Amino acid sequence: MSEQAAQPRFPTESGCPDGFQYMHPAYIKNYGQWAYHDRPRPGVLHHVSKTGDEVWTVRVGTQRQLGPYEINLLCDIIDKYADGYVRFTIRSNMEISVTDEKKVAPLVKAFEDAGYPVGGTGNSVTMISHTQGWLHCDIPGTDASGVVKSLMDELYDEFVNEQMPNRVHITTSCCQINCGGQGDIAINVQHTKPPKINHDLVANVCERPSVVARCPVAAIRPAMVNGKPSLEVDEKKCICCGACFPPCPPMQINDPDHSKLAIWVGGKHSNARSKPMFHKLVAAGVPNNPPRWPEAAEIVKKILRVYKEDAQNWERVGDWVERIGWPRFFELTELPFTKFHIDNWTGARNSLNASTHIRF
Amino acid sequence: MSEQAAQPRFPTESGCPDGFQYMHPAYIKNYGQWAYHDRPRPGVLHHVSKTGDEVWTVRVGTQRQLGPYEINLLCDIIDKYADGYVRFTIRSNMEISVTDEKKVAPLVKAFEDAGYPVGGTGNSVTMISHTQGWLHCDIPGTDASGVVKSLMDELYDEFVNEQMPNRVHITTSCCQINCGGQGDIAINVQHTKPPKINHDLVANVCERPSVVARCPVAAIRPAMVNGKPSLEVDEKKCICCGACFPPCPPMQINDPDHSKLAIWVGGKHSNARSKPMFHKLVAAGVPNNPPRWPEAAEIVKKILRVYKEDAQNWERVGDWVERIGWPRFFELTELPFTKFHIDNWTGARNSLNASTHIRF
Amino acid sequence: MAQQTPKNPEKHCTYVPTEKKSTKPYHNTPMLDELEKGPWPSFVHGLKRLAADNNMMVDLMGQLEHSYKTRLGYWKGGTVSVFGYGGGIIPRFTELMDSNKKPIFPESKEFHTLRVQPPAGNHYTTGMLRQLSNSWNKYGSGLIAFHGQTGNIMFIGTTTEKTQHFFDEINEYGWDLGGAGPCVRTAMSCVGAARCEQSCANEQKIHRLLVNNFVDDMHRPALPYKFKFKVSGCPNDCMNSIQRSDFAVIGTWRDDMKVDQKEVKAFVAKKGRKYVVDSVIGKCPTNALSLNDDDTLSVDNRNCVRCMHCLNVMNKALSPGDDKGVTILIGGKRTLKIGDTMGTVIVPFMKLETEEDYEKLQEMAANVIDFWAENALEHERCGETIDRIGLVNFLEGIEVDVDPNMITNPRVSSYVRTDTWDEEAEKWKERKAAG
Amino acid sequence: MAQQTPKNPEKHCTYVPTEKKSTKPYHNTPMLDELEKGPWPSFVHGLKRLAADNNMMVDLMGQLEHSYKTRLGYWKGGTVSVFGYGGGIIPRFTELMDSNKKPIFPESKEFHTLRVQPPAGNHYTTGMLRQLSNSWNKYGSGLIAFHGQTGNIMFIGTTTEKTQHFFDEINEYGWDLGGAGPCVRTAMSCVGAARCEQSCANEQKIHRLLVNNFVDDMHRPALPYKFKFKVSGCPNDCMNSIQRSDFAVIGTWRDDMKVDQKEVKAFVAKKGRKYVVDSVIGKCPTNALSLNDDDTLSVDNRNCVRCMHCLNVMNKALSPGDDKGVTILIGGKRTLKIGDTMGTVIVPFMKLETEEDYEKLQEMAANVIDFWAENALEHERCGETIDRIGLVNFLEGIEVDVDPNMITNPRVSSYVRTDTWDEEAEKWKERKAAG
Ligand code: SRM
Ligand code: SRM
Ligand code: SRM
Ligand code: SRM
Ligand code: SF4
Ligand code: SF4
Ligand code: SF4
Ligand code: SF4
Ligand code: SF4
Ligand code: SF4
Ligand code: SF4
Ligand code: SF4
Repeated sequence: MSEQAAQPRFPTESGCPDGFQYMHPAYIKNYGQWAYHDRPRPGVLHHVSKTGDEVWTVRVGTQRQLGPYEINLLCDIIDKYADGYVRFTIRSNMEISVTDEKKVAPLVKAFEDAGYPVGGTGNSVTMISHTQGWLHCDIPGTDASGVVKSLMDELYDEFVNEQMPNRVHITTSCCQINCGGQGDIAINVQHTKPPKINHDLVANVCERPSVVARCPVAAIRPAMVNGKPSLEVDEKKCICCGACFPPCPPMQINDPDHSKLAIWVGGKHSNARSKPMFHKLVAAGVPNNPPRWPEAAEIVKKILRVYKEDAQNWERVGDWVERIGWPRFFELTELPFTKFHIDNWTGARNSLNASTHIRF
Repeated sequence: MSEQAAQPRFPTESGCPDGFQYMHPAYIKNYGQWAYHDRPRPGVLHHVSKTGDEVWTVRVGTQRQLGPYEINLLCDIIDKYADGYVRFTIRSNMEISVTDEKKVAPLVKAFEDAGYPVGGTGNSVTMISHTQGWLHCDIPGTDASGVVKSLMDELYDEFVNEQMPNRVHITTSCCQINCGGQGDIAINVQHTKPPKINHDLVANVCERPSVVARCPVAAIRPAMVNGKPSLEVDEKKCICCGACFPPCPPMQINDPDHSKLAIWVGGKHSNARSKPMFHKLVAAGVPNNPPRWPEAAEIVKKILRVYKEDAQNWERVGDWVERIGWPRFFELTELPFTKFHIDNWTGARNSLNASTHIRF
Repeated sequence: MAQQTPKNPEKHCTYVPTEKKSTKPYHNTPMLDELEKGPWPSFVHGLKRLAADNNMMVDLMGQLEHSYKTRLGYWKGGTVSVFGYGGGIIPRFTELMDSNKKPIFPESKEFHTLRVQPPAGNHYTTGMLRQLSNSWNKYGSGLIAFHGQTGNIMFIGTTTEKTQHFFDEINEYGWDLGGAGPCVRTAMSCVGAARCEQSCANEQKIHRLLVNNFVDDMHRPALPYKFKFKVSGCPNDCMNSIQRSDFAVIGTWRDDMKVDQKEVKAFVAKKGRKYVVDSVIGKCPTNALSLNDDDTLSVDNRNCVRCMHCLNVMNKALSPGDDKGVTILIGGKRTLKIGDTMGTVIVPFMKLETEEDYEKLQEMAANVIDFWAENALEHERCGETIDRIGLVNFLEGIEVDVDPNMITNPRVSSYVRTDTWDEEAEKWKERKAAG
Repeated sequence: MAQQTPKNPEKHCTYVPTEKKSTKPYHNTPMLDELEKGPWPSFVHGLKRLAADNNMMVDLMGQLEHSYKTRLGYWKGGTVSVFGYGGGIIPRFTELMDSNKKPIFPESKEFHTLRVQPPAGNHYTTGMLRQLSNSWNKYGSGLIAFHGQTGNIMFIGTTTEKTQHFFDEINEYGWDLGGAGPCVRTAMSCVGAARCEQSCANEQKIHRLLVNNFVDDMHRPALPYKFKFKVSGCPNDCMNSIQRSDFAVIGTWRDDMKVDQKEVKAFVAKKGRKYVVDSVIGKCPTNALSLNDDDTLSVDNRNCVRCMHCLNVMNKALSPGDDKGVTILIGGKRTLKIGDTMGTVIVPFMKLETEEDYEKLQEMAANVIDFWAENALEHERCGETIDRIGLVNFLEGIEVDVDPNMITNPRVSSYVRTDTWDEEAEKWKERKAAG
């Protein structure tokens, strides 16, 4: 044994596994044959194939981080009420397909009885895409799972119903690097103070030139601090992005009080109607307030309320704001407009109003 | 006398004269009272006031540079057939107003008999806005009056008729600085070789630091050339804009062969429909070919032909291309698309297609 | 196409006198002669008429022909001004010298241009045109450009000495020089209220108020660089002010546009519903229009961005509202150094009714010029300054509050320092509360 | 709102066993306990179930609660890998030490994550899910994330030693590590052809072809920085590929869309003309749609930009055409250093039918990675390289011809050197001639 163990095993570089091994037979049979779909109820998709085959897919919200208990709990349900096949969406929702319509209602009920919400389809607020946070990341300014859990509790009804003008994709990120990406609404960390440098450690821990190179505004200079080679930050230049922290942990960017949350609106990836758009800053200085981040939740809910009331069918949040104009957005949401909303990064000139197009 | 002459006279700093002194009485009476207008024929505007007053305005094309002969010739006509009042438009057209409709036809005829075209209104190709060129400027790569005259000869019919989808505003400029400004179609100089420096003169003629500061790509360095303080240009960096030439004439940018013309399309100042737009490069390397610049004229006419055929009512050239897409523009005009069309200046990222929006 | 032979050649733009007053023989101008052909009035006929009159223009044509042949220009600048002023003249000296450094075209070796400010709106009586022309005949080449692209009357071609005499003469009867060099430049305003139903402003008053408030800054160039005002009575912006001026004043209105439903119906009846839908409704940038089944028009004024299109097309039926004012955009210019810039909305709406209102406008202009003059680099236009220091710093410099109408969208970049978010948010709330 | 009490508490996401297998006493976690409330399934119940099972998770909860209290994270990185590989693991070591530098939460002082590639499309059998879960129970914390934002299955929390054992076990039954560090990363593809009528591509094949061609570049990080592939079957881009991948492959079609007029009429009948006009016709970005009086639909396919909107809304009536293929965009990424970038169209349309077609795709990917690897600065994403050297130089580097579909508009800046215009124009003409 120990001998064997001593023998290192060479990996089989099999790469990305073939999905067909685990795919629902109806998917395989109708691969590339699908004709259309509809949604008999929130959380259920009904796809019809050119072959005449049909599948009903139940979408179930999860907490993304699963342990053996819930994996078995969910698999038991899938084995008992469905066909033993499941896929995950990009938003950590499970999708369980059945070929027999009669199976849908019991399946839905089984999940709901086990406390798992069925929804997230169509014009609902689907599961928030989240990141690692304090649970695992080495640079987080806040948590991820906790923020998502708090928000999804607040948005539960919007997940299990389809009452929004169009689908709403919310993202969160636990640092400014933003692994969560762009979203209709994005809640991201926004630092407000330059890094506090632990000069004793820099020399040993950091490759100084590459840290210097990492700064988007060239605010970092190599320097000798009390005899040791270290780094110093021009605090006038520094925009507190935290980019120097991952390559150099002694550049402490995180601060319990000064690492705030910012809320961004109107990110869009799809090419539907408008081209893809980046999200835009609407609120910053939001307290990073565990365990439930109520201030952030309030703003998100306010924005969703206004969007729900004012947007037209099929307008994503970004489409809607483009139509009514940003001044109206701030008016309706009663969010303050500040100098921080005016972009000053490369190409910012394109974001200035160079016309008399004004809504009065 | 001579004594007096010796006495310098102090200027009266009267500034911009009061227009009301020279204004047509009907303009004064109805100032701010106008209700609407129409165009009984190309080159004639008919404005109606809330007071019930009406004026007919005849728009006449001129060569902009006028001498006593034509000033008197035109004034005689205006005195005889109109009311003795005239104004000039921003495009060097004359506008002569009368309050009696019966006067319009004779007035028009008088101008036409004297060889002055009546037109330039509404959806016509109006007078090209031109600049100084070889006649007077100190930095021109080509002439202005000659280019305009040649083009207007070609576009004469489009001036005296209203057959375009919307008004067409053409501009020309005799160097890359482009005093003519943006246009639906703009014909500008585009240099293709870095300046040849006359090192003997630099020291005496040029304030070297301000020349260095003028270069948009920081390609100019102070240098000693055969013992004299001069300037040198990094020809890899230089984009041949000619900006260093006005402050430092020894930096000869103009070249009979390498100073070419470029044609730009889709500039728009008005806020009608779309916001104001800059014009975009469509053709370069066009020979600077006096006295009639036929190659440039060909391209301009081709673009106008396609615009006339393909655009919808009220679409300016820029609006039209935005609707059909640039790939289609190059297809229809058969102008070559090259790497030079891809912008690489600050903010150019915004001009890249970051979507799957493609017309096949 | 060729110009048909005129009925009355003596009274025709192609006329060139056979009689020659000028003493110097004509130069051969084969290339320029080509430009006598064609239907458009030819500047060459004009030049020839002047050459028949004076030697300066004989030689000018010689140099111009030479430029056509060699495809090069031969003028250089210099310094010429009238007594008491530092600018307003564009001096030109010939560079074409023979082997012994003597001008090849001596009669036009000096060929300066005076930039003279026209009346706001470019209005003239024939009498005044003749008078100006006569003065220029006395002291200059006789050639006048109506007008330069910045709006000046350009009196093209005279000597240093005669420059002063000409200025003295026309200054006596009410004309003043415009700008050249790093100074406030001659302004432009559209015909506007004088003859345009779209006008939402008193262009005459705004134009003269702004520019005549800075005569000193115009006549004695001492600014970082040129500064241009342009005034358009409505968003059609016939003066190209957003892209071609540092300080653009554009008329607009705040209340609902006026709709004469009777005229709407008449228009629909005349043009047909399809035309109205395709050319009006469908071309509104914000879909703020809809054509009702009874051929009347509904306007969503809340989403109308005052683009003017529908008012342009349905000119008789639609008009601007009553609550008129202006939008001010700052920083437009051409390419140099950083690439073209357009003006940015700095004042979304300013009422211009009372004298106090107009004073506010004057103050705004003065603040902008002062801040820019103090903070700009040499040869830096206002738009370049804004681009370099950022709009926010510029606004703080001229003491204007931020407003969402200044931008098309809020920042997409997270690279910003928001330490003082709460204070800034407070300011906004206070302003809202104040209303 | 509160979670209603479950009928069967033993089979409910809120269940926490009373029986405790783990030997170490629980830490107080008042803040985390707050997150047990509310209707959404709580990760805290999950953590507590695991804490009941093993000591590592007892201490993990201790450290996490401490983070909640102090609002700071306490993990640092390091280097851990499995034999033969250089990446795929995110090592974590606790930073919380007591006065004598001993870990305050020793049981979870090592808490590494393995990134394991899921099958394309994230398809599983319950059997396989249970098997993976069992393996992880043996060697790790038991906690698995389905899935990370780049698409990996993340097996969260184990020690350096057990990392190898776990990998060996799952690698035996067909699972391999994904990417971490400067390497080709795990790819993502949408459900697509497997269950979506909009799919214009074989996402399964494209996904695996691309990423499995670079296993070496994935497992032995040696690139300037991360490189991500994402595959979406249509322009709805359910994989966010344009903004979140360096190399986005998106299905589209070249011929006319398919219109089932019978279904169009049915849709109009069901929804009403007004809905169709407002929600479909009026929302087409290029006005390429019109609803005929007989309730059929006309499509101007020449101006349709394949945005998908009308196909999304009138799902049963409208479908993509037959001449399917993909558009490739390169250079999307998040904010670091130059601000967010989106991918740029590099290949407007690529047919993917024959094996040769797929090889071309592979070559394209290889060329891009080679050129980027050779020319990028350290820690520079492909999009940053393009931004730094300019699109044109990038295209020349990967030997792709310029195409007007790569831009939204030609240059507005005159700052360009066009010496070789004629040659470049020739190239275009030749390509056009060649067709
Ligand atoms: C399952 C999933 C793909 C996957 O393999 O994981 C998926 C599946 C479908 N998407 Fe998606 N989308 C999925 C993530 C996305 C994303 C990415 C994301 O969520 O982060 C986007 C881009 C979001 C953005 O633009 O920011 C996305 C943009 C769309 C759109 C375009 C919506 C729009 O109008 O902009 C459609 C079209 C539509 O809504 O009919 C669409 C449509 C669909 C359809 C209806 C396609 C079809 O006919 O089957 C699928 C059912 C969705 C539903 O909820 O009704 N899907 N879809 C993803 C489910 C995520 C979830 O659990 O909520
Ligand atoms: C785990 C994950 C978040 C999650 O919980 O889902 C994640 C976690 C980290 N990301 Fe990320 N990123 C994750 C998806 C993303 C995405 C989304 C995507 O891939 O679609 C992005 C945006 C897209 C992109 O690639 O730009 C993303 C953009 C970043 C960046 C910024 C890159 C940039 O060029 O701007 C960094 C910083 C860096 O790479 O230096 C980063 C760095 C990190 C690091 C390695 C932090 C660090 O530098 O030490 C995080 C490790 C956390 C941990 O302890 O596990 N992560 N990261 C995601 C990867 C899981 C997986 O493999 O499936
Ligand atoms: C006389 C003049 C103003 C002046 O004081 O000099 C003027 C006068 C009028 N303009 Fe203008 N525009 C004049 C230069 C301009 C310019 C500037 C230029 O030509 O360089 C523009 C901006 C051009 C651009 O966008 O690049 C301009 C953009 C417009 C527009 C917007 C057109 C559009 O759809 O984009 C209108 C509206 C319209 O066409 O009904 C307009 C409309 C008008 C109207 C109809 C206003 C009115 O109701 O009286 C005037 C009669 C014009 C006609 O030809 O029918 N005028 N107009 C200028 C005549 C120039 C000429 O001789 O041709
Ligand atoms: C005369 C005129 C062209 C014409 O024939 O109409 C003209 C002629 C010259 N312009 Fe201009 N510009 C003229 C209107 C413009 C305009 C149009 C406008 O004002 O609306 C522009 C674009 C708008 C703007 O201001 O940017 C313009 C942008 C320039 C520039 C580029 C400025 C920039 O920041 O990019 C220069 C170069 C400079 O100033 O250094 C320039 C420089 C010049 C100089 C002084 C060349 C030089 O630097 O030595 C030219 C003198 C020619 C001469 O011998 O008379 N001229 N110039 C126009 C002034 C006549 C007048 O006063 O009415
Ligand atoms: S967003 Fe930041 S903190 Fe959160 S996982 Fe990504 S890198 Fe870590
Ligand atoms: S926080 Fe960002 S801006 Fe500040 S020094 Fe670090 S990298 Fe530079
Ligand atoms: S465009 Fe250039 S050459 Fe022509 S007048 Fe203006 S500055 Fe002189
Ligand atoms: S031509 Fe332009 S780019 Fe070249 S040196 Fe002169 S100013 Fe610089
Ligand atoms: S800018 Fe407006 S007001 Fe002035 S002339 Fe043009 S249309 Fe009339
Ligand atoms: S003015 Fe322009 S924006 Fe306003 S309604 Fe008319 S077309 Fe629409
Ligand atoms: S990207 Fe297109 S093909 Fe893929 S799942 Fe989404 S809608 Fe279907
Ligand atoms: S797919 Fe998009 S662009 Fe094409 S017709 Fe439909 S809505 Fe219009």
